[in-house]
Amino acid sequence: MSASWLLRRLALILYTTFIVSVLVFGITQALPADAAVTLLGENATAEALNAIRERLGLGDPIWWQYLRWVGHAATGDFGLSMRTGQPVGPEMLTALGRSLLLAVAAILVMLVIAVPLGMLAAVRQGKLADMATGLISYLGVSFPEFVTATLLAMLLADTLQWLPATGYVSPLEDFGGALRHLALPVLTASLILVAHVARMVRSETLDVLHSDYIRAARLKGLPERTVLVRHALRNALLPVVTIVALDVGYLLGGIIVIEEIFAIPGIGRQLMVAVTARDLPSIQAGALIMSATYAVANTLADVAYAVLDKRIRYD
Amino acid sequence: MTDLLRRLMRTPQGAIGLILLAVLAAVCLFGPWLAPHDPEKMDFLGRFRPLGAQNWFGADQFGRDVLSRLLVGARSTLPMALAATLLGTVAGAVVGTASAYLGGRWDEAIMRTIDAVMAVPGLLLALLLVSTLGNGAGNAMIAIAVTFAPGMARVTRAVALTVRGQDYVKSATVRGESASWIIFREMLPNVMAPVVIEATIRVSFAVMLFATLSFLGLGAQPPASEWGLMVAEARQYVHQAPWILIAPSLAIAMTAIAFNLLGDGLRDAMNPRDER
Amino acid sequence: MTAVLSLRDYTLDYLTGSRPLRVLQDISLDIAPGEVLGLVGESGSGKSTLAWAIMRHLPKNARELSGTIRLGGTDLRSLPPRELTRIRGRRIGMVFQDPSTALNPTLTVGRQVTETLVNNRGLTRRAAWDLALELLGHVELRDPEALMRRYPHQISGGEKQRILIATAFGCRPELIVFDEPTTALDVITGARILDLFARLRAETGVAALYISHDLALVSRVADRVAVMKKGRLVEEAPAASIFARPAHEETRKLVAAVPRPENRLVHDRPGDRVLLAAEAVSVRYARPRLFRPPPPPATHAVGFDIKAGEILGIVGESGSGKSSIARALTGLADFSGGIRFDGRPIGSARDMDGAYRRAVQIVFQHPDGSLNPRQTVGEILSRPLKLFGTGQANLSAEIGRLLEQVRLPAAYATRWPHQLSGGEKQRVAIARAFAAKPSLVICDEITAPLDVSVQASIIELLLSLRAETGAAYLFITHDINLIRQIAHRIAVMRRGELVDLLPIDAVDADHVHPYTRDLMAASPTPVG
Amino acid sequence: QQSAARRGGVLRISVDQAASVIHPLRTRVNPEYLVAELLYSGLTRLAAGMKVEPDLALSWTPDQTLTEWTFVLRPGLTFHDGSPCTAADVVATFTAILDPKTASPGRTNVGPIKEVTAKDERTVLFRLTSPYADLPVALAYTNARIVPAKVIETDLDSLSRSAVGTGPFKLVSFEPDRKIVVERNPAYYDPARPYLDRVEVLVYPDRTAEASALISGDIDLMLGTAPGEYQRLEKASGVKALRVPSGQFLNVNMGCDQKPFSDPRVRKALALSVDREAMVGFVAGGYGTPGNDTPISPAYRFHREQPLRKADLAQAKKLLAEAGYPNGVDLTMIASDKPGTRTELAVAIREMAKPAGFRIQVQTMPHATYLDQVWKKGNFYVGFYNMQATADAVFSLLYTSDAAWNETRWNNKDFDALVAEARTKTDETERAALYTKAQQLMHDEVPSVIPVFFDLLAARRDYVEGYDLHPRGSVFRLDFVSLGAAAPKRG
Ligand SMILES: Nc1ncnc2c1ncn2[C@@H]1O[C@H](COP(=O)(O)OP(=O)(O)OP(=O)(O)O)[C@@H](O)[C@H]1O
Ligand SMILES: Nc1ncnc2c1ncn2[C@@H]1O[C@H](COP(=O)(O)OP(=O)(O)OP(=O)(O)O)[C@@H](O)[C@H]1O
Ligand SMILES: [Mg+2]
Ligand SMILES: [Mg+2]
Repeated sequence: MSASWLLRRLALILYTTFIVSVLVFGITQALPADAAVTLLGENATAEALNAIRERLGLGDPIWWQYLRWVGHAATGDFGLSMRTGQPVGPEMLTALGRSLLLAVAAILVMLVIAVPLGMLAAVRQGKLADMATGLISYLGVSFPEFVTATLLAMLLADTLQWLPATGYVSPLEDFGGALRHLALPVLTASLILVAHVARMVRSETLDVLHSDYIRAARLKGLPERTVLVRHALRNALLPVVTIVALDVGYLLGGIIVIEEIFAIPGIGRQLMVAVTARDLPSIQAGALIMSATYAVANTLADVAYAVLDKRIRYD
Repeated sequence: MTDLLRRLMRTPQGAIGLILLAVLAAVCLFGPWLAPHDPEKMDFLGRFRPLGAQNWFGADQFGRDVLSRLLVGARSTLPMALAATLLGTVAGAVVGTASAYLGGRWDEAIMRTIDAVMAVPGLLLALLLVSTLGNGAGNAMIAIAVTFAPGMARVTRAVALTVRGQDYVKSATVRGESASWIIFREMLPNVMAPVVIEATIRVSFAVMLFATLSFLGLGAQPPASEWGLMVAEARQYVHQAPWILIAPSLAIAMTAIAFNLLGDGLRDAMNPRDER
Repeated sequence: MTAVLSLRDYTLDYLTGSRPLRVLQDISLDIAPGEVLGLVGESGSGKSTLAWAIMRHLPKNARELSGTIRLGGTDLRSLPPRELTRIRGRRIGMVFQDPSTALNPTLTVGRQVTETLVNNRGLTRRAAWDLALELLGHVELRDPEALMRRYPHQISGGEKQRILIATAFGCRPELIVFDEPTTALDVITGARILDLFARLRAETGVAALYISHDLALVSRVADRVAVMKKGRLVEEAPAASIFARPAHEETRKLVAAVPRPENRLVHDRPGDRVLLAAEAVSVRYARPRLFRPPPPPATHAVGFDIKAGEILGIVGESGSGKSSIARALTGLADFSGGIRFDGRPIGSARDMDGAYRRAVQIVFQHPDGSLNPRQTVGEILSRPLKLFGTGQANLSAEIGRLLEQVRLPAAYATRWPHQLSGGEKQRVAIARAFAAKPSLVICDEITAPLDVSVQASIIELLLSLRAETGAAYLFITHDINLIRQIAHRIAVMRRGELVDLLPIDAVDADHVHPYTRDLMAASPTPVG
Repeated sequence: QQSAARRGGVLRISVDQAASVIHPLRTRVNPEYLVAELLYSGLTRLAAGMKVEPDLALSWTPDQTLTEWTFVLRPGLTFHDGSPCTAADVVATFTAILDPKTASPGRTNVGPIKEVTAKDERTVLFRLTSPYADLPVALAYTNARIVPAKVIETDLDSLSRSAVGTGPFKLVSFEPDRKIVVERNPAYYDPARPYLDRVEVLVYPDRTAEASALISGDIDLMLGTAPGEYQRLEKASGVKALRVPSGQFLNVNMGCDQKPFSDPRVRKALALSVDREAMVGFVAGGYGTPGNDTPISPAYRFHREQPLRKADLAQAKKLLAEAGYPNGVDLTMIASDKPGTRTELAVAIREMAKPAGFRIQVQTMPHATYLDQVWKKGNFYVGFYNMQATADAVFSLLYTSDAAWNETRWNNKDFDALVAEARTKTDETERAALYTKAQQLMHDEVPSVIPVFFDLLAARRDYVEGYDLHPRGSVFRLDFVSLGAAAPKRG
């Protein structure tokens, strides 16, 4: 991994962010119902609308609005939320923090479940264990997340009363409480991902097990355990790194519904609220922060991959 | 083709998947005739009627027969999900193949742009698009197709890169074929196999995304009995009448499982491994 | 003296879609201690299957019908998997064709070698490491210490194959099975590996089964040779005599097909008109980047000319830029320098107009890859015909004519590529090239993947097509014996540079480049 | 009750959507009203039974014509920052509310105010454009909260981020989408109240999850809930489910100035095809009162007893035919997605009106799009309104020709006159007579179909004392709430 590779990746993150900014800005411009109307709701008067539009600069040409926004965003100033009047940047970063907490926890839980499951299925290919793990993982992906969330909450919170049903507690305020409150959403999110990753681990392990070097290892007379542990496991797990990075993206923005049900004001949900309220600064800042995070996660995954797999050299 | 079908039926996943899909297809085709009741007929006295002889799968908050709604709703659920996937797949496949063919800077530019689109999470992108285009199943379909396309483009490109290295593509280049001939006639047919597998698995994502969009109030329009919408509407009654949530959830799950099984089966059937 | 390996009446089927495919039929053979048995036969005759059967590592769809396989006193067929693990590596070793896939890409070479030694010879880690160093040093690998700390992708194919062979011998097995261990390597490296094999064998006295379809090679390394045809052993005789006095018709067929340099197949002389001239052509794959020195070009200012109707051979080590030249001439690779075609200058791929494209055709090495699997033979042939001006009306007639030209039945037009054998595919590819009525056909190792008899028929076809159309050939190959049969001149390449450009009768002269001499020397003397 | 109330404790109250606006003049939804009520006071406030009671004002007197009202403030009022609250602040506040640029929803709801002046430190004079008997009630409007004059002069928008009020609580922290915390204002004008040390307002976007949180004791009180959850809450132990009939309603607005609704027979046909009893079941889960196409529910003071309009499909069909639609009529009814009951009403009406010849297509849309494109513009859509404090407030908000939100464009001169005349009367029976006529007129002409009034539903933990669910929906009076001995101790 050379410095110039890293530089290039950084440039690519910037490029990605730029494209996203254009994309998101474009879409927000096309959103029907302008923010001023939404903001004032049923109390909009012509004067009030004009006052707000003027304040927000909504009357300027679009390219100018875009440039102004990019200019400010570059200095970290994403403007004030139209909805709450609070500065958008800090608000979205706080939300991102919550989402990342959820994402990291969910990924850890998911890996702990999915990797052994996938390996087991591969080693016992075609046997009962394979079928069983397959079924479990199918069930995970086969229900809409709001159903999974509802059913889990009904079971673990309402009926068994093991866990608090909902709500977000900051780990800085109350660590134990935060863990307990995170348990259900993390479980829901990881159940959805388990299938994906377990299947990946299974097929990668199978591929590796059928590769020539595993065959060669067996023909060299190595015991099966050595073949599995030393030769197969590591190679099979490599691609999982990439998948995990993709899942970060999903966990940041794809679990709006989980965040909504469990009352976690994460970035996905905040964006959803912003879209509903046509709160353009929030949409733009949120989408941008989110995709930058995603790009960074992918870069980190690439770096991790190269560290783990000596074949890969980035230059 | 028949050979593939035979191999598919020989894998357990493929066989179960195909059977489930056949059932679903039958429901799509004949649902309205199979339905014992009018799916939109309200019955004040039958609100939340539990499963029983009168309503096999119970009745919902309007006293409508859940089974009938499921049977009729299959039509507005499955073809939509299929169409969205198809649209996204075709668009993605063309872009991915073209990107692989063009190579160099073009490839770089296209792929980085696709990365950027993928950096906006699918649900959010769909949300923005539907908010822009307006509610409704048709727009939800387009939105889902758009969110699928970049991923499909990536998958396709990976395959297309190896195809591009094949000598038959080179020989087409050498005899001076046009880019569109090479992309559409030489390369695309040869990248379809893995793309089809990927697509079958994505159908279940599409069903899920539709359901989620409906949950967020952006998908199908009531009183349609689109399954996702049914689940979404039923959620608030889950403590009162769980079956109106569970019945459509199971239908969705069955669809998802069927397509996933089919995808897994296809994967095994299409690249037979050297089994030792 | 009891045999190390002994097979009796061994028969094996593969279960395929419709009915079982008989692959081995009543195979009986013995290998004595210290003996090398060569196994030859045309492609698909069942050689590899036999090797896998001995290694007890058969595909799931294999069905053993009868027979015994004994290693020393052990009946291999009745061994449970646990016992087999203890036999493999310790008592039988195996070396594959492609060294690049036999090593785990994520573990260092040293680790993989020592692991094997620890496991099979019961050594400690330290002792195994020291032994490994010794073994690698022994097979003339420079700086084994450093080599062992590298990963497989950091060493060359030849080095990998040496390491694998050294490890196999290092485990002191009774028998080693070699399945075409040198076909993935260039001739010079391959020859070096053969020397190594001979030396190690002499030193250790290990018995071996050596599979190849290269008769010359087998006759060099084996004590006895067995010939296989469609799953049966048809002849078995000492290596010294078998090809000189082949008894079975199959053996005779194989021997007859072996190219012999003294047996010139081309007798005419080309005209004086220069058809195409390459002027200082350099191909560079990597684009220049910021902050880094540019990588060396794949070919460096290569210049040569081809006369109308001439056959120009290009030979040289692997990676020397032969294919790159072919790519440059066909516009598949960007190049600097220039090409002059029929007096017209061509500076880049963009200058290659319809006339040029039509005149210069290429046939690729792998017939599997060069035919689009989603198009029928007819469709494949119709494209160039249409592109180069054949009307819709006489399309099918033209296709028929082309197929006939390459000696294929006209009915093949409706076949799909996967319904053809390797040789037939290559004929279709040739037909496609000739559809354009070219004046120059570039052949990039088109005979390499084919077995000798098929190879011979393809060469015959090319020559007769040349007689019909007067096309010139740029013939790239590793097979020196073959090229000496047909080429008018030979270009020798090494590390991107053209080191020699000689008339065919001058290749054995004294003034040639040392590399050319090495190359000629490394080429095995034809058998028979 | 007041003497028994225990002081201290932290109350956790849940709301179902973010209180994103804490600017008291601009609040629009119940959670925001709640926060504003905790932090600010008005001149008057609503007590149980829609009675008006003094808040910052001690007393008020109208002149003979009901066009000049004098309000006297309590002595020694201070804002949270310690500065005194005087008549000048009241004047500045109302001037700001009436300024269209402020975009306060209160502008059209605080009464026909022409001018506000300060007579002295504690006396404020309201001059009205027309007589208005309900002014003290109107001044209790959710947005009529007194803010300091100097904030108005310097930076009114700063109230979106901080709070300077005279309310019983002071703002501690504000995270609109998660949690808002307020603490007792020691300088509140009533030294006895509030009883609570702190109130935490928590946002639970999902109603099912919210109910679960109450049942598990994570929260003590919820602002409101849905029928499905209500049943569960009723059964839960340690929880007291709360219910009060209200004037909150859903209506189907019809553009009375456009075809086909310009013909009253079409409107009446639609009204006649609705089974109101069933509708209470369908959209209110049974927790509601059937409506008679006037916005005055039995929870209002001047409600007129009147036999319920029965569904009569034959008559409906006939009317439709008479209006020129013998083969029925095709319509698109728009329902925004918030609240979800809008859609349910639309779906139910669609089915009920089908036999009468109405072929209705339901179209839902995000609320934002609805506000932009349909609201006050559309021809056929579902509206949703909270109960207002008085009959006059509803009528002049929605149905008079000059109503701020005249969605139906019914523009009936007789109706306008009746409402206007009722404003000038103080005599209860006279007003009742006028409002009865007005309701009758609406019932006959059906500018909008109002099939159902909702009961407000909520729940609290057993130990929460002194909380009464207020039918207005936007009145909370948490300064009267205290925690019983069984309440959990929270830091
Ligand atoms: N797993 C399998 N299932 C079915 N048929 C197979 C299988 N493996 C090989 N075959 C067929 O069995 C025959 C013998 O194959 P084998 O690989 O042993 O040939 P070979 O002599 O090694 O050929 P080559 O010289 O090309 O390596 C061929 O016709 C081949 O197509
Ligand atoms: N597409 C490519 N990108 C980068 N480098 C390449 C590419 N193709 C070939 N090379 C490099 O260029 C050099 C010349 O390759 P070329 O294929 O021309 O060799 P060759 O003489 O045909 O070898 P062989 O006998 O193995 O076919 C090699 O070092 C090779 O690694
Ligand atoms: Mg073989
Ligand atoms: Mg080459």
